Amino acid sequence: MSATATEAARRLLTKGNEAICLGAIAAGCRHYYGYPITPQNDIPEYLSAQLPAIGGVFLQAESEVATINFLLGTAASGKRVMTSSSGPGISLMQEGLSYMAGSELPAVIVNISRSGPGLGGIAPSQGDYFQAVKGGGHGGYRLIVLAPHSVQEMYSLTMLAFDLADKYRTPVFLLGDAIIGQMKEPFVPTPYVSSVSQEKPWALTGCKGRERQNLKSLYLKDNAIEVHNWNLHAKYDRIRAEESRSEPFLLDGAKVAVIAFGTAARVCKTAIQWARKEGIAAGLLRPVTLFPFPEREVQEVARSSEKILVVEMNTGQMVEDVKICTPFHEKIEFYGKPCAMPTPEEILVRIRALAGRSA
Amino acid sequence: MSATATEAARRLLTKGNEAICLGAIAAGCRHYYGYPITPQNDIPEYLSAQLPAIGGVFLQAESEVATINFLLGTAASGKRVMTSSSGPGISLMQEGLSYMAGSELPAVIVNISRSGPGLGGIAPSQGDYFQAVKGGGHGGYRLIVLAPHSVQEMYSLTMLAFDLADKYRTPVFLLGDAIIGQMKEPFVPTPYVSSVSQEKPWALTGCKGRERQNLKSLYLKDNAIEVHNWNLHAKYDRIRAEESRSEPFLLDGAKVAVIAFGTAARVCKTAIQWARKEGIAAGLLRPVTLFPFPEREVQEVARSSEKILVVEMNTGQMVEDVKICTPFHEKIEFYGKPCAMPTPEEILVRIRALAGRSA
Amino acid sequence: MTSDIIMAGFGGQGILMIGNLLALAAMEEGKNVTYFPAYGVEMRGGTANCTVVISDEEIGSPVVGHPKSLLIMNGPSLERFLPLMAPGGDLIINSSLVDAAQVNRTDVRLLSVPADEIARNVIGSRQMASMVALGAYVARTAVVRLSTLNDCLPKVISKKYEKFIPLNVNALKEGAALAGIHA
Amino acid sequence: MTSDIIMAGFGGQGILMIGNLLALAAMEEGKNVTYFPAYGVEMRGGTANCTVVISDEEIGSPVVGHPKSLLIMNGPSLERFLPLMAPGGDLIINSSLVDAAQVNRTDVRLLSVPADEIARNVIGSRQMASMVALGAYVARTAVVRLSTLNDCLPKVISKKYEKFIPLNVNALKEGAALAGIHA
Amino acid sequence: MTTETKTQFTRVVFERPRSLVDVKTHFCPGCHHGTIHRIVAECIDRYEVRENAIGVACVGCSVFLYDYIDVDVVEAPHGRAPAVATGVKRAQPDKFVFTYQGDGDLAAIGTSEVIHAANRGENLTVIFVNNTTYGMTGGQMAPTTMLGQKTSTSPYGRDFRADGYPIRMAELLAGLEGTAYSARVAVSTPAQIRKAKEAVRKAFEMQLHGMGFSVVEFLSTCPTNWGMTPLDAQKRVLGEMSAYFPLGVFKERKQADFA
Amino acid sequence: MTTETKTQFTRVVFERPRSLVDVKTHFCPGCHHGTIHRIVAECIDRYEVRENAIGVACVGCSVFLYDYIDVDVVEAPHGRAPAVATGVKRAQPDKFVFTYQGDGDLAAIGTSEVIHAANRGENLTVIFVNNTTYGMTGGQMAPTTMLGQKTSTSPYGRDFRADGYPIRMAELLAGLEGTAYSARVAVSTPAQIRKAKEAVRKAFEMQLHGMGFSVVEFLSTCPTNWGMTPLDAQKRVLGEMSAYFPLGVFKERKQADFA
Amino acid sequence: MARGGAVVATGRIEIDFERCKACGLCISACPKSCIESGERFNRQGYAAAVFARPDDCTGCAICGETCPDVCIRVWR
Amino acid sequence: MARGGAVVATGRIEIDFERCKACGLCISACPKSCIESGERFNRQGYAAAVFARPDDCTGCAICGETCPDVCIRVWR
Ligand SMILES: Cc1ncc(C[n+]2csc(CCOP(=O)(O)OP(=O)(O)O)c2C)c(N)n1
Ligand SMILES: Cc1ncc(C[n+]2csc(CCOP(=O)(O)OP(=O)(O)O)c2C)c(N)n1
Ligand code: SF4
Ligand code: SF4
Ligand code: SF4
Ligand code: SF4
Ligand code: SF4
Ligand code: SF4
Ligand SMILES: [Mg+2]
Ligand SMILES: [Mg+2]
Repeated sequence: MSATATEAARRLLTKGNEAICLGAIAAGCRHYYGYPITPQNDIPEYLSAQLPAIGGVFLQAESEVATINFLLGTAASGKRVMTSSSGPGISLMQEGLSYMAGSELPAVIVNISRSGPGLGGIAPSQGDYFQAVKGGGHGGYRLIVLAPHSVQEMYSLTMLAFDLADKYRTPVFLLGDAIIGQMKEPFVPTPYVSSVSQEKPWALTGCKGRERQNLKSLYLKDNAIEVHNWNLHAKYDRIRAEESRSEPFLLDGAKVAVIAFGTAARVCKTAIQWARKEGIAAGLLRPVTLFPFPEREVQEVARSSEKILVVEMNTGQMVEDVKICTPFHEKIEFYGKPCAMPTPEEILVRIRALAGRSA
Repeated sequence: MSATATEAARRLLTKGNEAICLGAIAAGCRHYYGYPITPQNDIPEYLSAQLPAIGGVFLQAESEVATINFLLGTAASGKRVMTSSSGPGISLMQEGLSYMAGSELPAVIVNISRSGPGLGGIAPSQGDYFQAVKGGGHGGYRLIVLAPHSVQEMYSLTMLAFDLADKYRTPVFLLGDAIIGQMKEPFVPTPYVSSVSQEKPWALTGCKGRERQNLKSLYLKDNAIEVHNWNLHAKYDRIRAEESRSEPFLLDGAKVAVIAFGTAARVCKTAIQWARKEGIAAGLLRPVTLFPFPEREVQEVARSSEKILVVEMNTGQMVEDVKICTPFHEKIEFYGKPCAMPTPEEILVRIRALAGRSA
Repeated sequence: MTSDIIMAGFGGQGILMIGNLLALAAMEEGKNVTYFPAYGVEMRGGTANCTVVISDEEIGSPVVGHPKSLLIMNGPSLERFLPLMAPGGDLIINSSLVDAAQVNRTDVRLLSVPADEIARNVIGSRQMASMVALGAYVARTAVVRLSTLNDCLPKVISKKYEKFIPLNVNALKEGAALAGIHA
Repeated sequence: MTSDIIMAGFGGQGILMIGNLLALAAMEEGKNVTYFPAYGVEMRGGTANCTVVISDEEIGSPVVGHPKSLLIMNGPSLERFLPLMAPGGDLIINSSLVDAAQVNRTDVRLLSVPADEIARNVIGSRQMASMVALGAYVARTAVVRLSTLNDCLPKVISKKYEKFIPLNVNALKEGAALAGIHA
Repeated sequence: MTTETKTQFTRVVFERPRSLVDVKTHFCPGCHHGTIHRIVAECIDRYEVRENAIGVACVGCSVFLYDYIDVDVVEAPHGRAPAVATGVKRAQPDKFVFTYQGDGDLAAIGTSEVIHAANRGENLTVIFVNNTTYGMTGGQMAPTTMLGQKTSTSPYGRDFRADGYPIRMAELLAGLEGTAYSARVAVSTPAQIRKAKEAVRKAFEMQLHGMGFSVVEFLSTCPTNWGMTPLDAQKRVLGEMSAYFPLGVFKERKQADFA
Repeated sequence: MTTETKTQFTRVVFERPRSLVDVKTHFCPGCHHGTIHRIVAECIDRYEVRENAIGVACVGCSVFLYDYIDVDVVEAPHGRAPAVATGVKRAQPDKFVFTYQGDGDLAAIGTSEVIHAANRGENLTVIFVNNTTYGMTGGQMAPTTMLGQKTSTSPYGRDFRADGYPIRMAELLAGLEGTAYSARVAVSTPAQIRKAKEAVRKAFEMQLHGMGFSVVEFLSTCPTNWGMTPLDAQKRVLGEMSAYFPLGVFKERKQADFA
Repeated sequence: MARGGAVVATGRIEIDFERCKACGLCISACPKSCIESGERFNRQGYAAAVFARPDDCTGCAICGETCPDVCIRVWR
Repeated sequence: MARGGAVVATGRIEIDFERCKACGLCISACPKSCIESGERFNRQGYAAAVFARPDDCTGCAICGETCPDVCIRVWR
């Protein structure tokens, strides 16, 4: 949609990584900790300049292990806090994330993902889907995972991430990639409106006027840990029921339904527009929340369409969640492009094939 | 099966954790690094006494982060090497594991898992299934995951783990739990027979008489990292095709098929024996390899049986892989007992219900 | 036939040692057996317990929710495990430290053994109390032969303490005697 | 209508700056636009490049495999990007550093701009070379209005260097002139 | 006569401090963790920071800090207490923040976190309990284990050729600019207990005056894993341990750098 | 005349060492990484360990060690080179093992690994390049960044109140028992380059004689991220950097403990 | 009816029977040897220490300071 | 035909034109100021340094030792 004049006036040409910073500040986040890693350095660099100016705290940690534990301490203090990193750094945070999930501490963790495994490369990738969505740490916890696909969403989903973190007392992942992090495009800095209470009676602020309290993940007595696990599970079910989000794009009457998230979804939109021009009934379902996965929407799309094309910038991860949602496995095709951005042309070729057109 | 007299003579009453040590030594592993954590301390304690005596190296690291990188260095040297840990320690190894997967370095990592998330507790658990099977680190690699369910298998699967690690140049996980690690039962120390070559021309031993070589996971030029990811993917497909293992137990004509691994499967066997005595056609499929997941066997069971009961000592993880294998989602029921061992009674109740018997 | 037992007491009373011995004996007699000790922080605060399951069939769970038998060497352990015990089971208590009056169940077969006294006064070493209790349990249930236990002693007692084997044999015998059967 | 361009040269030639300026102008004219800079180690070794996509529709990929246009400020960049260029596109080269003879394709519309010379001799600052080239590109393709570029200059030039804005305006004008059109 | 004495002496001269919760601890008989907990509680009372304090528990035998010390407590992953404490202090600079860590926790897995907290001069206090072993997990070798000491993972005794040397953390941390106070104490004699209290008081005062990072290393016992009676364990502290780990104050900042 | 001179002088008195691969590096103009690579290569040649050596590359601007030094090289995760090197050395005690690490790599994320490798007295050599910033990632603040230094994450200059103090690793490591040799050098003048070579030779000899852990800290330049000309960058090393990070030998073991 | 002991005693202690872990540290710490290891086992299974010679107690509180389990209260 | 310069020169260097990154360190290091920054750009885009005054070269190799990119070879 080409922008209206009035909107145009308010648009800013902004880098995805910077939009995250603006969203965090708008949402009241005043504490950021991090450790440098490409391709997300714009975030600490921007916040190291901005936060002190507004009475916030920017602190560079000695490592990502320290970073996630700084977050744990600040979250336990009842303050909104964020970090950002990429591949290797996120892996180093897994123990801390598991502790935060177990201690039910809210925080926002941004992964501007790059190529792996290992040092891999700085090329964009969606190879960290499993790690983010299935929980890379021990103990089978789940994190809410949001997948922005535009600079606008880098801003708005960051604000949402803080609300969901507080609402469910859980760490929330923002899963972007090098493309969406590094690119600039116009976006509108909409005001932050929140329905979520930021009251945190559980926060540790000293026991003046009340009994002492603690925040922990250790449950040794009897079957306390079993109970705790079921409580967490119930919370995850609540999240599944209430927080799943997705964007349908030209889905009405689509015979070929593409399912893709984040940057990959951008490219798919172009390919689908081209396909429609060729008279192919193609559409896109874009999961905005990866956990909770938009199960109902995927089920419906799987039922109503003839073919499903799952497109990911990896060798096949979200496609498993699609199969978990629906028994129509035979409809599902996968197109993967690990560590690189697929072109609309490549995707159009697959769409044509699934639509029974010769390429 | 009650043991024969001759076999009885050779049986040893041994702790699961110690059987792992015996398997490793039998397989020629002479390097062990680790950091203490309950419930696997018997392993470093046993090996710190035994390895030096046979010219091996036992070294306690300052952390699990250091541990996994000691492994990386020794694996790069072409030597068989092992570590063991649990929950939090395994989480700290995720970055290193991702590097080893990316650098294609063989090693054996034992997770005698405990309860999570976070510090959780030392009660037995299967809550680390996702972490082990989907890859807790970044970059979407896969590790071979073996799940022993007896002291005998703690021994034999450890030997297999070293062979698979070398055969596919990949880290291999042995996923046990506190029960199987701490219990003693009779086992027979069968001799180590291997078909796998231990020739490692890729090992770094100094470049005397050849060009220098390196071991790395960084691929920056052009689309080298994309190619590398597809190569890894092809390897994982080979592993899927050639290495999936499972144990069928009373499956013939089973109307109710239970799917469970490790310790949970032991209990299920008892429950199934009781069910059979009650005339219920129940059986068990026990995945021995969690990755590769025994897809064909699960598909067949899902097809041939009327009901599937997935039993796990968590709130539901492997059940997702079952759904990925088969479209018969409506047949699938889940019974979870996080951080505790289900009793045969509990499972029998579910089997009866699925068999249409009133409890 | 499957039998199981939970043994519990203070650390230092030799609970894990007698559990191990029982499991070994069962193995020697060609049975399937599992031995599961309490581990980790559970050991802190000076209590110890273990579970032994003996069967002719493949053994599923090495842990039992409702043990058929209990061997209880101290007061706290009685409180913790008695409520779990299956009806009709055998309950052996060390009456030197456990007040039989506290056994508030009538659906179990109680055997009171003044293990500490016997150990101190008859065997000559308080360390032998748990062996006395094991002797009584085995004699009462015949789950393994007393002679097999004797044969297995060298496997659980380190060379260093070899000289105490006769004491252990004695302790088992005295315990068995108390169960009204003579090995 | 969608247009895209890859701009490339040495670091320090102001490649990212002119890309940014073009993107801003496009936004000001109400178009959809994406700007994607090379980042990370790619920047090491002193080369820089960026991609700008301008369209009336929602823009999918901010990265293009086969650019419709190229703005090339140095030799190595020509070698790297020319082969990728889409047939029929506009190729602007800085002929001061790039040998036009090396343009081995006949299916593109070449515009040679002696950007360094003009910058040095006409504008009076070698820094202005990339502005000259941008002026030429915009005049050639009319993707945005030259006046919009001028209006946007203050947004990309920090207060500190405000005084150089006239120089930039000049550079854009001279570049445009070379494209045979007068702003 | 009991009644007699009861009435005779009525002034309490020693009892449990207010901030020490009145419950049975899980510590083994004779374990100095109990004594050190008490000393910390006494200092919390003395400076009346109980309602203003946030403690950070480590993973080790002292993991139950929140059950024993009557203040708000957050649990840190093994070794990360100084990082968690940094997160707390940066969010609440006006609160009194301390960690309580074992030697495996601080000198092994937590090396980096404590060194950088000290180097940053984080204004918090670290109570460091060195018992030359991993107590909670069953007495494995620690970086602080003495040469020749047999542990469950150094069955032949620690050999510097294979395992290196016992690390002296109080001295190492004293060498960092950001450290305001670093001392090593013990609690094996009444006199040592008095000195230990002084050290903890100094450390608390450093934080209360915004001087920066303060740490007190306690030489402690682990009778259970040392395989010693509590009394012999104390003798070991007074003997070989103090010989290698000298007691004393290694750094004491007189005034804040920015004063 | 060219021909004349050509024939006139025929004895090569300076050229690329054998172990330095003859390729263009990715280093920025004037970056001392190039000089330090050359010095390491020269010492490898001098002790003829090329065919017997295993290098451990870190993550930083020197990540491509395997492209530049003609020996077997294994890549370590960021900061973990000393741990990886430990794994190599324990598996192949007869090989010559060295790491090459930046200051972000060694003094920040890798603090624990280098300290414990040193404390264990691992018989390996660490080449440590301190350019007071994270070069590869674009010049962020490092633990070694000077007070007041402006970096991309300390835009107002490093302030010890918030970020603490530049950490002196050579001195810190010298304080550990297991360290056989620790020195700090620079390569901003011909004289310094000579001294630097001596230090690396000493470090290599320590390993060759089984004396334990050896480390040489180089004060290096990052003209790109310092926003300076290569010449000014060298001046900074000679000036404020050397003032805070004194050059010299901080520890030199004369004979192996177990000799 | 004052006894010899009662006269010299200048202090008094009380040992929490159930809390005591019989570590024995107070016993060896007391300069007046007022404390002895007991016979009776508490519910934790320890033979708690006993205040055996109250008449010699000076109320110096060394025992209290020494007890890791803070089982001892001291009066003067 | 010996020139004044040729006589005093006791050494000679060669600068690898394509490798040079024009950092200028050799230029300021040379005690005889034999090296100058050049005009021509190499394929990396740098105006490589040039051996401008060979006649003054002593072959001291300071330039070679100084060059981070090891572009200089020195003869005597
Ligand atoms: C990441 C991780 N690794 C290992 C452990 C297991 N663990 C629990 S406590 C502990 C060490 C305890 O020793 P110390 O810190 O000296 O405390 P102490 O018990 O001796 O007081 C270890 C290794 C863990 N909980 N987390
Ligand atoms: C776990 C992890 N965190 C962060 C990074 C990103 N990273 C790459 S190099 C580097 C630091 C480089 O600085 P330094 O070690 O000083 O080397 P230099 O480039 O300055 O020579 C960082 C933070 C990474 N690769 N891995
Ligand atoms: S194990 Fe050691 S440190 Fe832990 S409580 Fe017991 S004695 Fe104290
Ligand atoms: S960024 Fe700095 S350290 Fe890295 S190569 Fe360039 S100058 Fe050297
Ligand atoms: S107060 Fe002093 S004299 Fe009295 S019992 Fe205690 S230590 Fe002994
Ligand atoms: S010191 Fe305390 S615990 Fe120990 S014996 Fe005395 S009273 Fe009992
Ligand atoms: S060798 Fe010496 S004199 Fe000759 S150019 Fe090099 S530095 Fe100058
Ligand atoms: S030092 Fe080397 S790179 Fe630098 S200008 Fe001289 S020759 Fe060129
Ligand atoms: Mg300890
Ligand atoms: Mg650096």
